[in-house]
Amino acid sequence: MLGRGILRGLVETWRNFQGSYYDPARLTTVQYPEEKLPPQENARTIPFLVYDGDDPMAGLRCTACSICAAECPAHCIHIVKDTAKKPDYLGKMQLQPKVFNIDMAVCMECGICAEVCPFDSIKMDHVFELSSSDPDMVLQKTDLAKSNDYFRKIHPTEAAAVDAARAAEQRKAQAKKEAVPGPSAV
Amino acid sequence: MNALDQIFVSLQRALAGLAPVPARPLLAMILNIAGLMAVFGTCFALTTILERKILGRMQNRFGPNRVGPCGLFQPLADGIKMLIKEDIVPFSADKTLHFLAPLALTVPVWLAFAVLPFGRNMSAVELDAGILFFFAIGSASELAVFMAGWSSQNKYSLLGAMRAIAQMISYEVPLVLAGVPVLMAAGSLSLPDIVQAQSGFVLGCVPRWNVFTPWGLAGFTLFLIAAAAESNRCPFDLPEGESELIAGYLTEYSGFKYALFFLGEYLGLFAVTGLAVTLFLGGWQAPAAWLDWLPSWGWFAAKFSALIFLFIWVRATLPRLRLDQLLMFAWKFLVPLALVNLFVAAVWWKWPAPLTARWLVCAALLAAPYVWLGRTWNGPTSQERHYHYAE
Amino acid sequence: MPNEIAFCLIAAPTAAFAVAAMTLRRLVHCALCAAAAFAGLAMLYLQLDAEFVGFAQLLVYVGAIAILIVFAILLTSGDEVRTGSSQFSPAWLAGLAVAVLLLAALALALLLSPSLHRLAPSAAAAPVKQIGQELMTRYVLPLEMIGILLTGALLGAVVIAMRDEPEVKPPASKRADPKETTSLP
Amino acid sequence: MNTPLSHYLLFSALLFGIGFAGAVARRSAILVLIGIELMLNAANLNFIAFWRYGPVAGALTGVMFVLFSIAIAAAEAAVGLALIIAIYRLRKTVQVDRLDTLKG
Repeated sequence: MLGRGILRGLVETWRNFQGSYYDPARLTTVQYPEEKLPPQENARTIPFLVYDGDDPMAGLRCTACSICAAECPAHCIHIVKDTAKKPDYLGKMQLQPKVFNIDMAVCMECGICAEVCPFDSIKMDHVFELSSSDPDMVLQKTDLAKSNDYFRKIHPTEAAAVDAARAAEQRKAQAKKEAVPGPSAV
Repeated sequence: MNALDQIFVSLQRALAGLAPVPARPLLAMILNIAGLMAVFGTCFALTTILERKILGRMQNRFGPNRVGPCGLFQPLADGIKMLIKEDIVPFSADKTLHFLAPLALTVPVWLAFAVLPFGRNMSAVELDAGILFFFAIGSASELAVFMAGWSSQNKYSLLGAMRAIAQMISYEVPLVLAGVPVLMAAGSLSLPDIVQAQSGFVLGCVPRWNVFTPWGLAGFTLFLIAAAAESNRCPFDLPEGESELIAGYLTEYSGFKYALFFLGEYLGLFAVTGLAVTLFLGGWQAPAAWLDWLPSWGWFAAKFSALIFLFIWVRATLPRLRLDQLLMFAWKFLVPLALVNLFVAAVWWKWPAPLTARWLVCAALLAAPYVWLGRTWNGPTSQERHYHYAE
Repeated sequence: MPNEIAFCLIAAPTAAFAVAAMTLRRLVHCALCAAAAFAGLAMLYLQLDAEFVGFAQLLVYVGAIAILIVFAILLTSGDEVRTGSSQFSPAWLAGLAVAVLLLAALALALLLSPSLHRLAPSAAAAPVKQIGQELMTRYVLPLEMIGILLTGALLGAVVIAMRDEPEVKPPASKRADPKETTSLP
Repeated sequence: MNTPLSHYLLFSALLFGIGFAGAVARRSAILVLIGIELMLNAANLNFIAFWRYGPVAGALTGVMFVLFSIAIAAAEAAVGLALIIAIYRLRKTVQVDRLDTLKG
């Protein structure tokens, strides 16, 4: 009969109305600035640079290989290589970036940089409250550097995998070094 | 009881008595007008916030709760915002008509409140042809809508205005026809008389309100549906269907003129709701004899608020209709049913049978066309669609 | 005296609106001015204690006829102002002269007639109840005729304004035989 | 009511003249129709004025006449505008002086 669907709809909205006062399932709004949903592990916002140890600049994993800058579809990453080298976690001497800038006004948070990075150096962050009155939204190397602990905290699964892989490589390199004591070690 | 019941009447008399004798009628009128504007202005502000809160609750969210305690100062903030917004008039607009349209919409709507009886002895003007006045005043808003749509020189505005006018004209017919049985029953066009005709009780407990008769119930339902369409309420708010027409005839309005349209729309809803209360729900009468100690205006306010809540509830529930569905619904469903209802009302009053027999026969006389029309009227969508390539 | 002031206050704008309705260039403006003039007349009826007629005038003229006129203007694109062509008919001067003559004759007759300067009886009212009773007793035949006339006019207007192109019929066979539709590619 | 009857009748005559002039002098058929409506209204005003100033207050003839006249005006407007729309469809114009097919 005509009107039955309307009545059923009215009943449903009525249930919503009175349920919203006691049933949390019928009042699903999160009042943002005061309440925040816990971020999903796989969420990604802007990129950041991972460093090991305590000193952000010394422990930076980035080797200034510029793969990310080349792959970035928006061309928002600007890297200048430093002439000085420093040993990486395997003891190999690697380049390091003198300048590592990301223009956040251009970055579209696609995460391609994080995927192509062979050194697990660039990862995607969880922060999203980025609004600022500064019209120039270029983030410097110092702004981008965040510790491995932070990485572990926001992406526990991925960080564990990365740490395990790096530890395995380190062990392998260690074993190689011990097995073949080269002249360089002397 | 009597003092509380007549508190506004005696207050008005006392205040008007302060003036010198020749100025008294004028002052009394001004007091009436000021009272009406104050009450329904506040009512408008309250309804906007409550509507948004109730809609929110019905859609699993909070609604506005930021400004003031529980967001109660939201209408104030909205008003300030509307007032200080820039008033933009399109370059090619017809400036005079563009300016006059919001006024032409809002002023007649205020006039409509003059004849409504809000309580015992509480109507600003007691007109012999009160309900005719109400509908005559209401018909002025159509021209205002046309002025708004045409003067904006914008195709969305014009289309929205044409839709609004087609809708208002179509739904005015069932609106008036649904009210006619009440006039037949009361034998008067004067609204206080209609309320008086609904006093007393049947079988000792059921109030003699029109809504408690078969034709009254049907008329009430038809009246509410037509009233929702008349005041552009959801699900009949397609003159300003933002998904297709931006904002209909309001597209080129901003700032305070837009607020005036908004006010006019809500006041129209209030007026027609007040009329529904008067015609079908016994006006200011208490639902039971032992509840008579509550003031009459309190009962009116309670019934009025309940109907407003119903409108909000329906708005939260139903999606917007399509234009052809809307007009079909008016002409092919509401108008025939309203005519049948007229006949049923005549049967109810002229058939000297016992109450139960009359009830059953009248209800059957109404239910049969309802079911039949509901079966045959599947709307214009009854033609099944065939997809040749995308099966 | 206040009565006369009220009459002037209503009559002057009504006449002005009527003149505007007949002279303005854009048809929509004319229609709106005509609506205002009709509303002014309704006020005059109210001032003459004919409540019911006044509201009926408002309901029918402002609510229905003005809207009809506006619709007709928009449907016929009669509102397009053509440059270079006058809004007035070629013999407008003659028409105006005839109108003025007519007005002069009427006014002369009215002003010269002594019996028309009388004042109104103090009380007169057309109560709705009495109007209703008269409509149902003495004027029942005209009422029926009006009903028939209105129905006839309604049907006639629809028939006249209806498009007479044949309706495009939906392919009936496809609806009747669902197999045929499914056999289509 | 201390306005003399002649005021109303004069005003009505003025309105009639305006409507007549418009109906005769304008080219648009719609305006001709508006002019006719104005003339009709002028006549209605006469009826109401005569009823109000008439000797028999109880006789509602004037009021009744106006009510019927309003109803007929509604019918007239509907049919007239339908005719105008039909003519527009046929001739693509509503200017009365252009509808001259029968002119030799």
